[in-house]
Amino acid sequence: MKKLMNKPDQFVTEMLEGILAAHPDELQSVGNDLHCLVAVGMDAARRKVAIVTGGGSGHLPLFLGFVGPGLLDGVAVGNVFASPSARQIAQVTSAVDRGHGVLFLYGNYSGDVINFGMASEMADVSGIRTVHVTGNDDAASSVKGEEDKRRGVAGIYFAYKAAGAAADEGLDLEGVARVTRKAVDRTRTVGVALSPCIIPEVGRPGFTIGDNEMELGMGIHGEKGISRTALKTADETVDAMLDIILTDMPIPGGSTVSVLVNGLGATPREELYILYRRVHKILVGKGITLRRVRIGEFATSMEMSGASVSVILLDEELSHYLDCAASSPLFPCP
Amino acid sequence: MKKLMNKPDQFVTEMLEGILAAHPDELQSVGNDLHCLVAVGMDAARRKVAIVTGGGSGHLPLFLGFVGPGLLDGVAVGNVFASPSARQIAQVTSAVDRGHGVLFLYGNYSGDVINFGMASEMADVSGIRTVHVTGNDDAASSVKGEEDKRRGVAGIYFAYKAAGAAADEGLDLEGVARVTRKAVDRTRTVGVALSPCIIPEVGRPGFTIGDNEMELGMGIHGEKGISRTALKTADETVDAMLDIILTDMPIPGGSTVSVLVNGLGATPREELYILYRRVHKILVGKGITLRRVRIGEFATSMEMSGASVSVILLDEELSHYLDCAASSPLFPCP
Amino acid sequence: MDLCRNDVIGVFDAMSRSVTTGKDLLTSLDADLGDGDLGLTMVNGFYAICQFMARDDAPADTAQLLMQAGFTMAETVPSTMGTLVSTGIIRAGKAAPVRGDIDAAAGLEMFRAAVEGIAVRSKAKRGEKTLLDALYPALEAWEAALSTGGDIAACMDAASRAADLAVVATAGLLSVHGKAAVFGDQSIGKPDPGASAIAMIMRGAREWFLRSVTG
Amino acid sequence: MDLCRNDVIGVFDAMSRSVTTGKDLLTSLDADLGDGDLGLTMVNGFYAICQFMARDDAPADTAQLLMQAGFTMAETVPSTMGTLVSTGIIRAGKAAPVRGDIDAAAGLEMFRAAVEGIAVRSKAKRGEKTLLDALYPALEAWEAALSTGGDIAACMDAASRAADLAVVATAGLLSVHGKAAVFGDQSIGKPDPGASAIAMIMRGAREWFLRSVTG
Ligand SMILES: Nc1ncnc2c1ncn2[C@@H]1O[C@H](COP(=O)(O)OP(=O)(O)O)[C@@H](O)[C@H]1O
Ligand SMILES: Nc1ncnc2c1ncn2[C@@H]1O[C@H](COP(=O)(O)OP(=O)(O)O)[C@@H](O)[C@H]1O
Ligand SMILES: [Mg+2]
Ligand SMILES: [Mg+2]
Ligand SMILES: [Mg+2]
Ligand SMILES: [Mg+2]
Repeated sequence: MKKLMNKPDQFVTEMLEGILAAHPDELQSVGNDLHCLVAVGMDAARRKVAIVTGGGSGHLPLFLGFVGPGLLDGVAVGNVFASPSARQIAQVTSAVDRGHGVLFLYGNYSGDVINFGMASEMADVSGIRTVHVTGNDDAASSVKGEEDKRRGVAGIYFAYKAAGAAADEGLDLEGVARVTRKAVDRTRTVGVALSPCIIPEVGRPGFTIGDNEMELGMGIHGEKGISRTALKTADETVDAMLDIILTDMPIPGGSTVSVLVNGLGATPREELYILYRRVHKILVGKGITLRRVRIGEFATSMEMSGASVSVILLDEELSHYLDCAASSPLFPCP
Repeated sequence: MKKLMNKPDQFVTEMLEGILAAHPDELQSVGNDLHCLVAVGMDAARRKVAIVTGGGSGHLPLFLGFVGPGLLDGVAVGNVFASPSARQIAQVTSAVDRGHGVLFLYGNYSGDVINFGMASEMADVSGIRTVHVTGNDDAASSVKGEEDKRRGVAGIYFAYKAAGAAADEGLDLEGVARVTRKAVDRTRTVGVALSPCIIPEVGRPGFTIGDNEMELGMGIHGEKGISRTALKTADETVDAMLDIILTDMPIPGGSTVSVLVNGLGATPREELYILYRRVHKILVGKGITLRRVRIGEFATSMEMSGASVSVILLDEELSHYLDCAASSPLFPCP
Repeated sequence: MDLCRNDVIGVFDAMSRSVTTGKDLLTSLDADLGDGDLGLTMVNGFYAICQFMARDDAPADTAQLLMQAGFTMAETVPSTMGTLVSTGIIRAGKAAPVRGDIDAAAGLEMFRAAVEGIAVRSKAKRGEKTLLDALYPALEAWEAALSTGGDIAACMDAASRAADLAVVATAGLLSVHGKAAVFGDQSIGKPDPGASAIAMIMRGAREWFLRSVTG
Repeated sequence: MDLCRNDVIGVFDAMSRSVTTGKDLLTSLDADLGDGDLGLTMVNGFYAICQFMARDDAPADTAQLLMQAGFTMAETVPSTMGTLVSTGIIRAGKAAPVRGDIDAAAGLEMFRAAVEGIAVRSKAKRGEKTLLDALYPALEAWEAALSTGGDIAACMDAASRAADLAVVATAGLLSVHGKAAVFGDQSIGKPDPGASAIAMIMRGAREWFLRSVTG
């Protein structure tokens, strides 16, 4: 877990400088604060709800990689695994508001919830209406019935996509929030971690895990999962993940879903496809149709090794929004 | 370096099964051989040179991720770090040939060179004309004047892009080969490795590297580099890489280049941007213009940690071809 | 005694010293039930406030001084506790008397505004093992001390002692919010880090009064 | 003696046994100057050939038998040496006499075709520390033995001994091709793994002749 970096306390600043240098046509900072990023070329006259996200660093392409055409309008970037400040969120909010309200869409972590809450009040003072939707897809992070306590992980991707498309099509703030909430409500994720990662300023792993162990249900900051077991095969791992997902959100045969197999950082793409192979076999075996499958790194934990599987149960409306075009420099075209 | 897999000897087969299950609208196998993949929906009547690549597994999205619209037509996939067979290459070649000849574009490794050579002879027998272009961008792998001995690494991306676009625009085999060779000749890459990777069937690291060491110029299979040193800062690392690149291929001020900062697998995107920050600063400082910057995982070594920097010196023709649209399911849209 | 603007600065200096002394304890409490950053965020947050208050151009008005201090802390340490404590400070500033010094009654209004602001912001309720489980008992103790004629120093003394006792009681509670929630039953037996931080902050304030009244 | 189809199968069985015995040596030579897969690829390649040749439906014609055996090996072990050795076998098959057994002269034509095919395919030249540095001396020894009236067993004996000597000489050469090239000067002093494999293969053939002639 060696890092290619300069000073640990400059990790986020230099990363943001690199991002702005690399993608000046797509992303820009506002208010002289590198942590406050918005899409380039906003048409302020357009009748469109704006969408703002935010969260800690260390999860690229999350969160800032979801700002772009067909997606979100702005992002407030925190330090590694730490919330951005309410002021930063409010600043991004002011920069992207077109007068039709702003959707706050972020992961369900208390630091973020509280800072977005405070930012809402600040926005209120400036006359900007905000509505909150929080991603809470991690089915392993709290029991059924306590969904509001669950963490948001890779599955927020589907909510971003649906929200961005709904806003693009001109839905009003309530409409965009409704679609986004539906996407969140119909998404479940379970992750598995095989090795820890190191916060640059801390310098040592956040947890330890034996050479032949894995943790099922672990969060993307190394939060405690459901069980620590001997390293399973890829197929057994998927079976355990899907078991949790499908128990929590039963999916009847004949349904259509989209699936995201997400790498946490060090796990190679080859292995994600080996995992997907099993996901496909099991879901198809249940008479479920898969579409718009996504495999790659969408929400990482720096150099952590492991993966997550997210499933969203689609209806026609969500299928439509997921299909809409979107782009981001953090998802480079070949 | 734990792996999410089932049986090690099924690693590549199961990966390919996963890929075909995930992307049935984009990739299909030919001749009942999962290792022989071609793009779906070929228009056999179209007047277009076909392009075939191939190489060992373990480098996703390389090689098969470059088959798609605006890119290549087919790929022969070998086992981990091993060439595909001549028969497999020939089979892909027969499947994609439209009667206007086939460009063989692959990395300069003796196993691949020899198998593509043998495949050419087989194609010849079937009346298919082939021309070879090999990627040899790794500036650290042989001294100047012996460019033909250099390894092909991440920079082959630029050649793929140029070749695919030139073929798409209807150039004939010689024309496509000329453009592709130009892209190859104007590309240089230097990589740095911080930790090894494990071939699934071998089960232990291919080399060792101390906790506080890095190797400059190491190849994507762990081939010996130029020097093993104490772990440098990101800035020092980039300085050493660019020094090799710019000594080998001087780039006058006023030139335009495209840059690819490529992650080898475990190195997080955050660090790639910290590297890019320095690349940008140095090149801009020399009066060089950067465009179409690409940052992400393009050519990996499974879970190896490290990165490479590739620079291509553009002219108008190459700029044009690099800008053409292309897509691949291994580069998912958000 | 009532508090003037400069006394408020003195109180914050004392709070800052208190969390600096207790940094390792907060860190280890949060490492047990969360991510271990609480010592750092409290120290850095109060340090930023003190730096801000010491500036020549810091507002002359106590209400403004407190509000801007709160925003400074929020900007510096946007963690859960950083933001909640900042929220409390901002609310206290908003509730500060327009003119004149802060007496025990004004202090109660400010403290109540702070606690209510934190409750609204956090959406947590009493008994859910959060900083509120130190804040509510302290607020009630202040109110009781005031009703029996205590001055602001006496109110603070009562509030701080109540907070200390309350922290011990949080050990019996189940964490349902924040990073501690995943520990479920395993959280029982351990005091809440956020409540502990509140007690530590109030102890700093109490010590300032002790020094100022006696010294 | 001349070689009929079934003798050819016997020779390949003997070659297969030889590389199986020498597997670890090839692996370690290639680990030193390459990626360490040579033992495995040679063993697997010759095993696949023997399996193929033993099939009931294997071609009755020696030329076809060899060509298809070569393709089988190429398919099984598409590494540098796997493909080059296969190329040699395919070329030898193409050059095999249309009718009748293989005598020393026909063997020379086949061997020459094999070596030339490998040279063309690999684009390497003599002296560049590759399998060619074992093959050329062996070919010349065969030619010399033939010109002094040796039969195919004698030619094979001479060729194999020449290959053995040549391997030792490759230690003095500088690697310029394949994975060994990066070692530059450091490659000097170590024998070439590919040349060693060739000598081992030929030793297997030579031993078959020894057994068949004496036994
Ligand atoms: N949703 C919440 N509402 C109220 N208090 C909370 C909440 N979540 C956490 N807390 C309090 O915050 C404390 C942890 O603070 P802190 O270390 O700043 O959290 P984090 O590091 O997760 O941002 C807890 O001990 C608890 O008192
Ligand atoms: N370009 C080349 N031309 C001729 N022979 C070569 C070439 N490259 C490698 N060799 C031979 O191949 C041997 C290594 O074979 P092998 O282990 O199969 O290579 P790889 O594992 O790189 O595919 C070397 O010892 C050398 O004799
Ligand atoms: Mg990775
Ligand atoms: Mg904490
Ligand atoms: Mg924290
Ligand atoms: Mg080898």
